[in-house]
Amino acid sequence: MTEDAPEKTADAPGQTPSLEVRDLTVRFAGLTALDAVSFTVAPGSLHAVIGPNGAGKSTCFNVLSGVYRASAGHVHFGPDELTGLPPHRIAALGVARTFQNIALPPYATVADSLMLGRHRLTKAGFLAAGLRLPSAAREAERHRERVQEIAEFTGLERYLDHPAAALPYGLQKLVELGRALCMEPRLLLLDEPVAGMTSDERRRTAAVIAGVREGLGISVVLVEHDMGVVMRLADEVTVLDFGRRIASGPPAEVQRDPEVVRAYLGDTNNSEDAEEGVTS
Amino acid sequence: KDDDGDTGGGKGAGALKTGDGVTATTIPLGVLTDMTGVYATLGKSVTQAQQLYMKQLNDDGGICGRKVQLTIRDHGYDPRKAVSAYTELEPKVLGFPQFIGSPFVAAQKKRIDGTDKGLVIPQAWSANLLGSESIRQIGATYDYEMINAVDWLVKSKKVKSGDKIGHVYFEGDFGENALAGSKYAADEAGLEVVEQKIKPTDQDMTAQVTALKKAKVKAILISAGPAQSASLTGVAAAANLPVPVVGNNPTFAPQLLKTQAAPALLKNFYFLASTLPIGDKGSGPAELAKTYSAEYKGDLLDNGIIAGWAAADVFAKALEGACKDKNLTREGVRKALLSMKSYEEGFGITHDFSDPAAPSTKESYVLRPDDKAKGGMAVAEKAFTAPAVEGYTPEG
Amino acid sequence: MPHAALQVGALTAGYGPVRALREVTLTVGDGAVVAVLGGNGAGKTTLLRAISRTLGFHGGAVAGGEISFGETRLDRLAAPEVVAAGVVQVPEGRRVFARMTVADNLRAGALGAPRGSRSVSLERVHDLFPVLLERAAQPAGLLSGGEQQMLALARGLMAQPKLLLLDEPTLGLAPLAAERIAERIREINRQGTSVLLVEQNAAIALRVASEAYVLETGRVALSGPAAELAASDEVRRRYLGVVDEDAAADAERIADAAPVLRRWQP
Amino acid sequence: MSSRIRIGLIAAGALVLLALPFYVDRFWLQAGLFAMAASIGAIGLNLLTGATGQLSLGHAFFLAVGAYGYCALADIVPTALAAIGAVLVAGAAGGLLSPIAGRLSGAYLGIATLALIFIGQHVLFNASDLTGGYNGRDVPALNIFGLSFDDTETVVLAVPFESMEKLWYAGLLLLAACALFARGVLRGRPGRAMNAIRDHRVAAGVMGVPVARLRAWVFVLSSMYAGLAGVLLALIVQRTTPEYFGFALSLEYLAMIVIGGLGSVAGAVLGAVFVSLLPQLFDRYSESLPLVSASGTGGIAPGEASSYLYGAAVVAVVLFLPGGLVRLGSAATPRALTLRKKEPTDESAPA
Amino acid sequence: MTTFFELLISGISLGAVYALIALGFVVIFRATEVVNFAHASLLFAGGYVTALLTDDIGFWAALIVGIAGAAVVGSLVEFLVIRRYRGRDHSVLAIVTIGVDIVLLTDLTRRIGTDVLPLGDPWGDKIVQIGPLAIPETRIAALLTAALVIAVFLLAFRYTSWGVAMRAAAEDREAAALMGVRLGRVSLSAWAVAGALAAIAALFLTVFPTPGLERNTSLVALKAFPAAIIGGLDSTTGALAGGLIVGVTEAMVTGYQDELSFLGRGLGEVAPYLVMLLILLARPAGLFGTRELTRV
Ligand SMILES: Nc1ncnc2c1ncn2[C@@H]1O[C@H](COP(=O)(O)OP(=O)(O)OP(=O)(O)O)[C@@H](O)[C@H]1O
Ligand SMILES: Nc1ncnc2c1ncn2[C@@H]1O[C@H](COP(=O)(O)OP(=O)(O)OP(=O)(O)O)[C@@H](O)[C@H]1O
Ligand SMILES: [Mg+2]
Ligand SMILES: [Mg+2]
Repeated sequence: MTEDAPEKTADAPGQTPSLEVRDLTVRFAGLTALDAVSFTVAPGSLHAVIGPNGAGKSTCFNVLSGVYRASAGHVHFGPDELTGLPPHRIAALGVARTFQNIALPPYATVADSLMLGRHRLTKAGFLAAGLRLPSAAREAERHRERVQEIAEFTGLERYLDHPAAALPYGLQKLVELGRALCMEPRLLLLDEPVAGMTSDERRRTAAVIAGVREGLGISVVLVEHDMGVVMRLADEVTVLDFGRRIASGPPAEVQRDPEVVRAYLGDTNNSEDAEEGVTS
Repeated sequence: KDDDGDTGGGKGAGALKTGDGVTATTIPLGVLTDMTGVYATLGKSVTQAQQLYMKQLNDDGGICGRKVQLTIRDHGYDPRKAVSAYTELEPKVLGFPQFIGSPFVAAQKKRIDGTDKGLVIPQAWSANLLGSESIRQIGATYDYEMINAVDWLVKSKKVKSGDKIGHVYFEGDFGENALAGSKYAADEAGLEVVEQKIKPTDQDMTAQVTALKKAKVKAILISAGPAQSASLTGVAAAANLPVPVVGNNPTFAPQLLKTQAAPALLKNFYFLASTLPIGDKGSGPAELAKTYSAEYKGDLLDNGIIAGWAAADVFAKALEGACKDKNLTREGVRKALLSMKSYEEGFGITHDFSDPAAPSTKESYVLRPDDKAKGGMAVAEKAFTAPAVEGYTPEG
Repeated sequence: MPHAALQVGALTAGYGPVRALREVTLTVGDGAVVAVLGGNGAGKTTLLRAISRTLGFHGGAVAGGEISFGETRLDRLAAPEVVAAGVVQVPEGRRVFARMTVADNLRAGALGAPRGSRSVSLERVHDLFPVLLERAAQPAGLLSGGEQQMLALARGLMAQPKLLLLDEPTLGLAPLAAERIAERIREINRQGTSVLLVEQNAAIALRVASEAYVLETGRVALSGPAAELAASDEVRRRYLGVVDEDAAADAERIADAAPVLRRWQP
Repeated sequence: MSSRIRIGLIAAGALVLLALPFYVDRFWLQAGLFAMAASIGAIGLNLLTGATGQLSLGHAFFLAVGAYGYCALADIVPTALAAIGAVLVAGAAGGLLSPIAGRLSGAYLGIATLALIFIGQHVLFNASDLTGGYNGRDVPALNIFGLSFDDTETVVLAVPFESMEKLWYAGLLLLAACALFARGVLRGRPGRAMNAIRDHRVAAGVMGVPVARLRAWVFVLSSMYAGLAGVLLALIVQRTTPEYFGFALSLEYLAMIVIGGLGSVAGAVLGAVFVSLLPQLFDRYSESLPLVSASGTGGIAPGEASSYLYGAAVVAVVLFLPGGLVRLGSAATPRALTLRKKEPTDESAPA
Repeated sequence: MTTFFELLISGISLGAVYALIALGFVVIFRATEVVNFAHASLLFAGGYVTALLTDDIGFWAALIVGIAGAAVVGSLVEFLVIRRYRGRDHSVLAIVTIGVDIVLLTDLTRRIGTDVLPLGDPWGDKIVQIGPLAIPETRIAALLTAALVIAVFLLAFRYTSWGVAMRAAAEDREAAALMGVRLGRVSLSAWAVAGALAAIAALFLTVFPTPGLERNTSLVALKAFPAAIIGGLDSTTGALAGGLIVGVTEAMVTGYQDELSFLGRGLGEVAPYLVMLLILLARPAGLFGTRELTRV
C-alpha cells in the first residue's frame, strides 16, 4: 500500500529549469481574473509579481500550483507542462508555495507542519508506517534533522512544539515559509510573505528569502505589496492590473513607469514606501 | 468461576435429581423480554401475565416444594443485549418461559440445542424455530395461521379459485414465514398471491393499496404491525377497495379501535389466532382477564396476556412432570414436555408437544374486532384446521 | 453623539499560562486617532480582543485591570453589548463570512446599527470601496485578499461605531489602497468616530494618528504624541525602517547572523 | 506521567487482561469481547473521521460485510483464510465507494454513507442464499491449525476453555495488533497527510498530498478495520442477523470515537469500551439503581433506566470532556494537542 | 395509467410530509451547522403533546400547544446542552444530539407505551376525488402547509436580519459576535423554530392514512435525511424538492414492486437512498446546496 509514492523526483537541485508563463487566462463567472498574461522566470532568479488588489496575482499562483485550472494559456516548468496537473503532481515537480491567507493546521505543532512539507520527499506508506518498518524510522529521523536545520534557518526553532494557531500572525507567516522550504523546492512561490510584520521583522524575513536564493540557487516568484522588499530582492518585476500585464522589467524601471505609479504606487508616497525595509 | 454445569443445588428431596441452578428452595427461570423496543406491546403483557402466574403458583406452594423465581432481562430488541442477557442468565436458570424476538432465539439456537439444552419458550411463532427439543412454541406457527386464513376466505365464499389475493408482510421471519403459508395455500386453492413486502418504517399503506387495487385483489392478507393493518384497512376502505383484510398474530391491537381506522377495521378486518381472545366469554379467558385487571389496574387487555399465561402454564406443567419423574433438570423438563400429548390450557385449543418438528397445534380461530368486547376481539368462527395443512411441511 | 473616551487601565490578560498583556494603560480621547505599534506577539491583537470581549473565543481571559468607554464598563459586558455600546472592531485577518455574498456581509455588519440609517452608511462604504458594489452578489470568500480586507473594513463601518478598533487594516493592501484607507480613516474620524489603530505600517499609522503607543511583549514600552514618537530613533529604526548608520550595520549583522541554508543531499 | 510508570501500568494491565479468563464467567468475557471488537471497529472509524475528517455513518455496513463475508467464504475455504478474505472483501467494498469517499466530505459524506446501511440491510434480507435472509447464518467456528474456537471444552489449568475463553486471547491479540498499526500510521507520514487533509484540504494538495487518493485509501483501511471487527463479532455471537447491522450501530461507533477522543487510537479504544460496556452494566445492575423497578413491575423499567443513563452519559462526556476520555489519562497523542497545552511562554514571545 | 397518477399523487403528498421534517434539519443546519439527530424526538414530543390535549381542549388549541411545547423542548435542548458545548467541531455536536435523542425518545416511548394516539384532526379520512384519483384531505393540507412554511423560511433566511444573523453565526461565531450578533439568542431561536416545525410535521405524519402517533412514528423521521441531503442541507427550497423526490420515489418503487421484484422486494425504503447517491455523484452538495468554496 504505497498509496502515494512521489510520482516524479527527477529534481536534483541545481539544474533548476526556467518557468515559462504563456498567455495565461483565467475566467470566473462574470470576470476575467487573468487575461493573457506572459512572463518568464529565469533559473535561480527572483521574480516579483505586483499589482493592485484584485489584479490576479494570487490567481496566477493558484494556477501555477494547480489549485485553479487555466481557461487558456500554458505554464511550462522546464520540460513539464504544469497547466492541468493536480496540485500534488506539481508539488512532486518541486514547486512549493505559501498562502496569502495563512493555511496552517491550527492544532498541529509547527514541527508537524514542517514535516508535512517533507511529504513528497518521503516514501513511507500505510504499511511501512503501520508496521514501523526500520526503513520508515530511519527516513523520519533523517528528515527531522533537516526540518531542524530549516527551523533554525528561518528562526522558528523556538516554536517547533507550539500549535500554529497560538502564534502571532507574523510568526505564522514565517511557519508557512518554513513549510514551503521543507519541500526542497526548485521553484518557490511566495504570496505576500512579509504582510503583517514590523519593518525589522520584514528585514529579517527578507534576509531569509535572500539567503534561500543564495544558498539554494532556486527560482523564487514573489508577490508582495511592500515595495521596499520588492525593490531590494527582485531581479525582475511584472506588474498586473485587472488581470493584464501593464509593465515588466528591472525594479528601478518599473517603479518609475507612470502606468505603474498611476495604477499601483500612487505618486504621493512611493519614496516613503521605498524607504521601508531597505537595508544594505 | 462456575462452568455452566450441574453443580447448583444439593441432591435434596429424596432421590430427586436437580441441577442447573435449582436449589432446595427455588427454581430459577429466565425471562428475556422486550419492554422498550419494537415489541414492547407484546413484552409488557406477556411478562406481567407470567409474573402473575408465578405469583399464584408460589402462593399455592410452588413446585416440588420450591418457589419458582423469574429473573427478567429487557433487551429492547437489541441483538447484542439479547445475546448478552442470554449468556448472563443461562448458567443460572433452568429454562426460559419467555424469549421475545425470534431472530435472537435463532441466534442462540446453536447453543441452546448444542450445549445448554434448557427449555426455551419463544414468544414468536416462526416455523424456522421448529424442530428443536429445547425450543418449543405454543400454538400454530405463522405459516399455518395463513393457510387457515386462505382456507377460511375460500370456504366463506370471499374469494374463489382464479382470484388474486394480496399479502402485505413485514420483512423478516414473521412476515416471510407467513407468506410461505399463504403462497402454499393459494396454490392449493388456485389463487394468486400479490406480494407487498414492507418495513416497520412504512406506516402509510397508500402506495401498497394502490398496487393491490391495480392487481384487482379480492382479499388482502397482512402480516405486519397494528399501525400498518390500521392504515391498510383504512386506506382500502377509503380508496373504495372494500375487500376483507385478514391478519395474523401481532397485526391487531385493541388501541386501534380508538383511531380513525376503527370503522373500517370493524367492517373489514379479520384476525387469525390459535387461542380464544382475552375478551371471550369462555371461562379461561374471562377468569384470566379478571385476575389480570385486578393485579394491573388500568392496563390494557390483549392477547399477549394469554400467550404469556399459557407459556407460563406449559412450563409449570412441564416442571411438575419433571418433579414427578424425580428429575428436576433441564433434561427432565424437556422429557416431561415431550410427554404432554393433549394439553388444554383453557383457551380453547388442545396442544400436542410430542413432536418438536410440528407446531403444538395447527388450529386457528377467526376473530373480529369488536369495540364492545374486552381486548377488542370476538370470535367470528371457532377453531378449525384447513384440510390443506396435511400436505404442508414448514421449511425450518 | 454623546462624548465618550476609551479608558484602558492596568489591563492584564493572557491565554492560559501565557501573559500576553501586562498592566497596559491607554486612553483614546473622544474623536482621537490612536495608533498602537509593536512587533509580532507584542499583544496588539490581544488588546483589541480584550476591549471587544472576544478573548473567550481564543481560550484567553482578562486577568486584571479595567476597560471603560465613557460611563460604560466594557469589561463587564458581552461582545455583542460592546458593539451596542458603539465600540466596533475590524478583526485581524479579515474574517469575512466567506459563504455569504458581499451584500449580505455588509448587512451583517449593520446588525449592530440603528435600523433607519443603513442605506446611508451603505452608500458611504460603496463610494469608499466601489469594488464592493461591483461584487455585491459574489460570495465574499471568492474575493481577493485585499478586496476581503476592504470588505472587512466596510462591514465594520456599517455599524456606525463611536469607536472603531482596527487591527492591521492595511494588511495586504496595495500602497495606493493603503493610502486611501489612511485618508478614509482621517475622514471617518472627522465625522466624529474615534479610532484605535493597530498597524504594522508604522509610516501610515503615525501619519494618521494623534497619539501612539508602542507595545513590546505585552507592556507599553513607549507612548506619546505621534509626531514625537515618529521622531525618536527607536521607532524610526524598528518601526519606520528608516536607516541610519548603526541601524544599517545592525541590519548587516542580522543578515550575516541569519544562517545560510545549504542544499539538502538526499 | 513518566514513561517508566506508564510502561509499568501497561504491563500490569496486560497481565490482568491475560488472566481474566481464569476468573470471570462467560458473560463478562463476552462483554469484554464485544468491547474488543468495537475497539477495532472504532479505531478504523477514527482513522477516517477523527484523523482525516471524513464523517461516516456507514460503518455498520462494513461490519456486516466482514461478518457475512466470513460466513460466505467459510463455505469454500478454511475458516482462517475466510477471516482474512472477509477483511479484504470489506476493504474492497470500501474501495468501490472511493468515487464518493474521495469527493464528498462533511455531513454530505456522512449521510451518503448512511445510504450504505439501508442498501446493505436490503441486500442482507433479500440475497437469501448468500446471507440466509432474515434467518441470518450460523457462523462456523474459527479453526487455526487444528485449534478450534468453538464450544468444545479444552481444559486449561483446571478451567474449561470454551469459545469465549479462546476467543478472548485471539481478540486481545488482534486488538493489540490493530492498535499498534493504527498508531504507527497516525504518527507516521500517512497520519500527517491525513490530518493535513482534515485541516486544510487545498494546502494539503499543494504540499504534495494526493488528496482524493489518500481519502480513498483511508476509507479502504477503515473499512478493513470494520470488516475485522465484523468477523470478530460474528465469531462471538456465532450467528449473523441482518437487524443488527443498522443505523443505530453506526451511530454507536460514531459516539465511541467522539466520546473517546477524535483522532487518537487510545481514544477509540476508551470510547469503544465505554459505549459497549456501559449499557450492559446498566442492564445488569439497573434493578439496584434508585427509582428503578424490576422489569415488568411498572414504573421505570431497567431497560429504560439504562438508556436514560447511556444517553445522559454521552451528552455529559462530550460536554464536559471536550476532546474525549483520552483527556483523562495522559494517553493523549501529540495530535490531540489543544491550544491550552504547549503555548509559548512569554519569554519565548519575540521582542 | 391512473395507477401511475395515483402513485404520483400519493408520493407527492407523502413527500410533503418528509419536506416538513427535512426543513427542520435544514433550519438547524443553517443556524448552527449541526446535523441534528434529535429531530425525531422533537417531532415525537410535539405530536405527543398535541395528542394528549386534543380530546380536552380541541384539535386546534391542542395543535398550538403542541407546537409551542415542541418549541420549548427545542429551546431547552439548546439552552441546557448545545450552549454548554465549548468545542468548535460540528460533528461532535452531532453526537451530543444523538445522546439527547436517546434520552428524549426513551422518555416519550415510555409515556406513549403501547398506545396508538389519534390526533383528532378535522380532516379525518375524508377523500377528495379528482377524476379517478383519490387524495386524502390530510395530504392536501400537508402539501399546502409545507409549501407555505417553506416559502416563509426562504424569505426569512434571505431578507430578515434574523436570517442574516443566523447565517453569520453559523459561519464564524467570533466575527458574528463582533457584528453584535447575540449568538445565544440566535441558536436558541433556531432550535425553537426547529421544534415548532417538527410538531407540525408530526401532525401530518400521524393523521390519516396512518392511524396515529405510536412508538415507531419517530423511525419515519429518518427518511428526512435523504430528503434534506438531496435538496442540499442548507437550502430551504431543497428541503421541499428533496422531500417530494423521496416521497415519489418511494411510492413509485412500492407501487411497481412486482415489476421491480428482481431487485428484491420492499425496495421502497431503500430507493430514496439510491437516488440520493446518484444525485450526490453529480452534485456533491445536493440539488440546491451551496458548494464549499476553495479560495486560497
Ligand atoms: N474562485 C474565484 N471565483 C470568482 N472570482 C474569483 C475567484 N478567485 C479570485 N477571484 C477574483 O479574481 C480577481 C483576482 O483575484 P486575486 O486573488 O488573484 O487578486 P490578487 O492580485 O491576489 O489581489 P490581492 O493583492 O488583494 O491578493 C479578484 O477580483 C477576485 O475577486
Ligand atoms: N489563541 C492563543 N492561545 C495562546 N496564546 C496566544 C493566542 N493568541 C495569541 N497568543 C500569544 O499571545 C501573545 C500576543 O499575541 P498577539 O496576537 O496579541 O500579538 P500581536 O501583537 O497581535 O502580533 P501580530 O502583530 O503578529 O498580530 C503572543 O505571544 C501569542 O503567542
Ligand atoms: Mg492575493
Ligand atoms: Mg495581531
